[in-house]
Amino acid sequence: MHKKILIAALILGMVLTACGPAVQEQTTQEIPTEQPTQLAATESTQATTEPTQAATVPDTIKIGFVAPLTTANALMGWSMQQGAQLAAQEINDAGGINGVPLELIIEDNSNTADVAVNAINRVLSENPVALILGSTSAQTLAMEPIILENTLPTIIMGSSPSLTDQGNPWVFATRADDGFAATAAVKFAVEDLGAKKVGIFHAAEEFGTSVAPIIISALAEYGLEPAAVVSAPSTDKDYSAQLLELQAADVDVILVWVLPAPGILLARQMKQLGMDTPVVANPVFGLSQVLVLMTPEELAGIYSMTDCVPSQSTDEKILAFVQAYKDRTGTTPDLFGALSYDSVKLFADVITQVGTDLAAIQAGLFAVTGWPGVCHNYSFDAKGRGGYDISTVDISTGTLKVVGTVSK
Amino acid sequence: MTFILETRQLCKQFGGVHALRPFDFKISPGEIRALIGPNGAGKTTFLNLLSGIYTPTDGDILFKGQQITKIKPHVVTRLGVGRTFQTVKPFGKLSVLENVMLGYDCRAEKGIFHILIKSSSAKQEEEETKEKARKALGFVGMLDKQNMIITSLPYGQQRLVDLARALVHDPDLLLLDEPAAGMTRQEGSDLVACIRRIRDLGITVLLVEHNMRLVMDVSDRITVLDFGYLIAEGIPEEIRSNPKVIEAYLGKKTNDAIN
Amino acid sequence: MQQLTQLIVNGLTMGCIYALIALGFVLIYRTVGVINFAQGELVMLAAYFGVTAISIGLSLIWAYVFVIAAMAIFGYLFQWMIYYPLRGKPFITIIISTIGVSIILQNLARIIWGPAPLMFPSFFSLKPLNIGGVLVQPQNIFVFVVTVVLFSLVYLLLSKTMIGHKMQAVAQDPETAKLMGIKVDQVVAGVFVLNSILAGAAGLLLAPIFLVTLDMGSSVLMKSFSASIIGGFGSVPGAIVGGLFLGVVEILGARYISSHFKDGIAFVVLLLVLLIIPKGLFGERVNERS
Amino acid sequence: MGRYGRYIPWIILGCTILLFPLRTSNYYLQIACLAGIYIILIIGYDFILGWAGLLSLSHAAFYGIGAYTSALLSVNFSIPFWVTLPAAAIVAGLFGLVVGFPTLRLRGHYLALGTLAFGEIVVLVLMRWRAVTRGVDGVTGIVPASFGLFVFDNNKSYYYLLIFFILILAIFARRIHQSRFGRALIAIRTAEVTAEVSGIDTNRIKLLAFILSAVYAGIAGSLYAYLFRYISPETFGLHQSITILTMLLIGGGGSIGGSVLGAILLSFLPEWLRFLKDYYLLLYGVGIVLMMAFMPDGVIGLAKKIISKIKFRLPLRRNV
Repeated sequence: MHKKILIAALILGMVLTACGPAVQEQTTQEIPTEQPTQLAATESTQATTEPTQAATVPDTIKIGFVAPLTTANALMGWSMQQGAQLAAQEINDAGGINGVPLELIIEDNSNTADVAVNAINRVLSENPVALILGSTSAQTLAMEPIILENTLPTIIMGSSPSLTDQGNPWVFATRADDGFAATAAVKFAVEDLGAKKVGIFHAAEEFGTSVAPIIISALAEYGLEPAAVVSAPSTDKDYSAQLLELQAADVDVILVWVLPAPGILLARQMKQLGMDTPVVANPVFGLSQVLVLMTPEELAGIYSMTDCVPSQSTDEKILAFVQAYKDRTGTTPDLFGALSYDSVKLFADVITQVGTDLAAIQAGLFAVTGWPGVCHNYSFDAKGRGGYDISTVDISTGTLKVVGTVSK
Repeated sequence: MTFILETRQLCKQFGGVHALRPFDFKISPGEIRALIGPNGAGKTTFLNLLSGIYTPTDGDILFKGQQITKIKPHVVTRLGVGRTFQTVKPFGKLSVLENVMLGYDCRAEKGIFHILIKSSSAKQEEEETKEKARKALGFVGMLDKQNMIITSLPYGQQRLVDLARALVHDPDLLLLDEPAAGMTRQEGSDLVACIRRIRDLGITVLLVEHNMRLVMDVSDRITVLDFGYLIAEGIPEEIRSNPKVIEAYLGKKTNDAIN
Repeated sequence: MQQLTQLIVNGLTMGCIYALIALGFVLIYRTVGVINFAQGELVMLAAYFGVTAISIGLSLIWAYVFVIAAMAIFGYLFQWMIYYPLRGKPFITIIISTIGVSIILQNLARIIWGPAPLMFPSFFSLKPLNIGGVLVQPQNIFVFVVTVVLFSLVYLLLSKTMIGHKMQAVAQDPETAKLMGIKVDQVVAGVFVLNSILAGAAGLLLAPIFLVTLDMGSSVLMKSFSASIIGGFGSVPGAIVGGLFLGVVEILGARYISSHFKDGIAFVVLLLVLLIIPKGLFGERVNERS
Repeated sequence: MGRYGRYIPWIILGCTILLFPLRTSNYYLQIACLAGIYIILIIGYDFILGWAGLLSLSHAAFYGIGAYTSALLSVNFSIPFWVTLPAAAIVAGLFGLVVGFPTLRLRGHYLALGTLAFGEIVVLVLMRWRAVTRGVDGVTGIVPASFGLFVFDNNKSYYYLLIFFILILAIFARRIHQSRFGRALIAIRTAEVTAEVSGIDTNRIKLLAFILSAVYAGIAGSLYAYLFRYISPETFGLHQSITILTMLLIGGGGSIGGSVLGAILLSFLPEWLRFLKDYYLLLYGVGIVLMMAFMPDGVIGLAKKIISKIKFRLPLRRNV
């Protein structure tokens, strides 16, 4: 028996020593870049008001990027990665940030909270000065304590209100929260489409479920109650039970909060069941990968609430971005590509002005007013939310036609 | 209570197959009884019914005057029935001693919390179990092998360990399913001595066996089954000369000849 | 009433899909006593093969042929590289290996074809047929017909042909089968190829309905498991009955109880069946091997 | 080797483990902490899989039940760590009893799928029963574990806390393995009928193994909740049960050493592979397949084989 344990001990020792060199590698790599950040960290705790440039100029300025690059939300993560890399490339082509090249530290979160925490720690071991998260709310919430502990200015692309309600001053969101989007959707449904009996169809996962009560309270503002609320897990493929329930409730508009593939199937199955009720959805139908898969019949009567439609812009700068993104990826940029692009550019701008001090970057972000990005004009409120524009797009023609915009 | 074990109209069917026809069986305390019969006669079925592995289709089993007809095997064991198997399945990961200790574990009372905190009473109990197991191993003459891994022993010795396991919890009735199978001649005659010593401890023995020399040698009485029917019962001399028995064996041309 | 009929029709379609996926691992289970956790990924892989076939310019018919051929080869490779080295090992070791394969295939597909959903055409138009007020997709009828045909063929193969008897023998006891002169390895390889082809058929049939996505197989895998257990594990008729039963129960439950618990319905039914009639509706049980 | 020679590897190992946090980054420390939690989970799972030989796929559900018990008690009622931890163990154990009692009648694949169904139902309840579990949003604001005045609010201190729990639970597990319960479990796995006829109440022992594994999972869940201080239902789904199963099989079932190695190896492996970027999960899958092909008895099994090959005397004797 003792031998057995001895063997186990030896192997354990081997395993631990196997990670030993990796650790060493880590520390030797860290040494040159460690000093400035540590300096910055101590300064930030003292809450210095005057931003000081770090004593030594680092080789690169590192921005962490954690997104679901594999598993269920890989499509979203892919767009985000493309947008961020495009921005970084443009910045470096133009000579970097004050002459220092920008480096993105990209890690996958496998769409689970445990891996997300590993990913952020992995990123942190490279000493980044800022972080961009393209994760779902559950993963972001799991990472928030670490962000707070490391006082790392972080831009998230999540729209769940809980993300910015944690009282974490280091988290900035580039999108309006779901409350804002839901209110805009309800407003459009009731005021423009004349809805009287509203049905709600949401994804059974966190992002859909948390929106349902917000929509219901927004409806209450108009003295309405939802005629039916149904949900479906994103792994589900057949929605006829839900749709027939909505049909039985005789709804005149359906508010939809789902992921891309379910969105397409939903639109298709509605038509297959002979339902032509108008749909007002979350940004899902603003994604180019979704539109190309839908037939004209399926597109009819569908509206999507989206943060921005870069391809429909008349602004030259935005069109240039659309072109560059197309050249890079072969697809039109969607909301997530644009937000991610903006996040990198925004960090770069702020760092150019205030340097790499973490507290200074935080202050810099709070000071941003009307910063023009390709998706929004950003100004962050006390909670760290920015980018309060929501456009309603009509996709009936297969392109995104903006039919209304709500701003704050 | 004149009989330690009694069955009344005990029968077992598998689907439509009668493995055991209604069977009345009685065995007195202190007896060594052999149950013989050609392959498929229903002997092992009968043992399985007695030890609770099978539930009878009909009939009763009384052990020391108590109904044990639909009782689970481990309860039957605890009531005082020991059992060995035709093919030994030793617990390969365990040592010889532990294999035997297992048979006495049903007598242990200290629960899991005692074990977690290694209480002195739990330790004492474990010691007692070990002592019992060593005694049983000594009884079958295997004490010197106690720390071996059981699968490293020859087959005959594994059977002896199995016997010790069946004996360790002090049963009143011991069921032996072909105890001599796979044993050498020497081991077989040792076994006969061993079975007699078991009886001398006051344990009733019921054995199913193909080795006729051993059966004739050791048993007080013999019961013969064929196709689920009882065909004869009596002392070895009677059975040896019973024409029905001879026919059952020789007529079937089985390998087991009566000598 | 009309809605009820509509629900049942749609439930039956989903049921066919559960049954189709269940059929493959019922076969594998019968022959080698292992649950194949990569079954969903086989279905997905077939659909992506189909997309590739269309994109290189094959017509739909030839795309079908291409996919079935590719899946047959893949099934053989799967058996040769994954199952064969592990044969005779405890079933749980092989299960872990199939889990590994499912991770590999998921990520391989993501790297090759990207994370975006893709389209695979159908022989039929998307226009539903109106049959007495109930709307039915031509593709769904096609799925139903093919499912019934495949089930009948597999049933006949298993129960009426020599190959089927050999498979039965291998399933019951591979050692004895070997002694009887059956080339066990060949039979096993054949079963894997057949399984792979069935998964391929499922993938081709589902792709036009479900879109081609990375999770198209795995997302219904657990339901298919449940379906096969409900029907009676290891039984071919059980798989289709279990699948159809589950499809209908699930859709009715989602409609008349609550859609918020739709995913749980399958598992509640599964637990109830296991606890009340553990042998399933078609109590044909293959001996457990461990 | 001298009289104390055999302790040398132990001392080296102990020092490595104890000094590990001082030499490493927070990144590795976090993985080590998570690996520690997996060690507890897998030692517990080993009771049911490695020892009793039963394939259960609901282990993640008990893990989740433990995590939620602790988290909700902490957040709703401000109950301290040293109360919520045993509470988690007890609640998970009770669920183990309630689930194990009916499902353990099932065998083989049937048991696997029955427990799988239970696990999926638990996750669904965690997601949908908003009023109690806070639904899909998860539970935030779990206060750090503390003992007396000492607060375990960073990975370094938590690492040592975990080592403490791992040691205690591993010792408990070892005592059970070497007791009559361990014997009974081995007996049930090798020959159930013989075990029964030897007087072992197999149903009771199996249930006990199931409850024990649930209790270990409950404790692991509680420790998880205090490590992350945020929990959400998705963590406790089927994929987690499968991860646990894989870890045990890769490490090698039936031994504490195997549990420990499996947990550590599979916690670190995907992270080590991160440098492969897009390909890392692909390679992880390949790794699992290869490990199963070349060491079907797990790392422990392979190690034994190698050692016996180089003419080391295999332990033919088992010290009782």
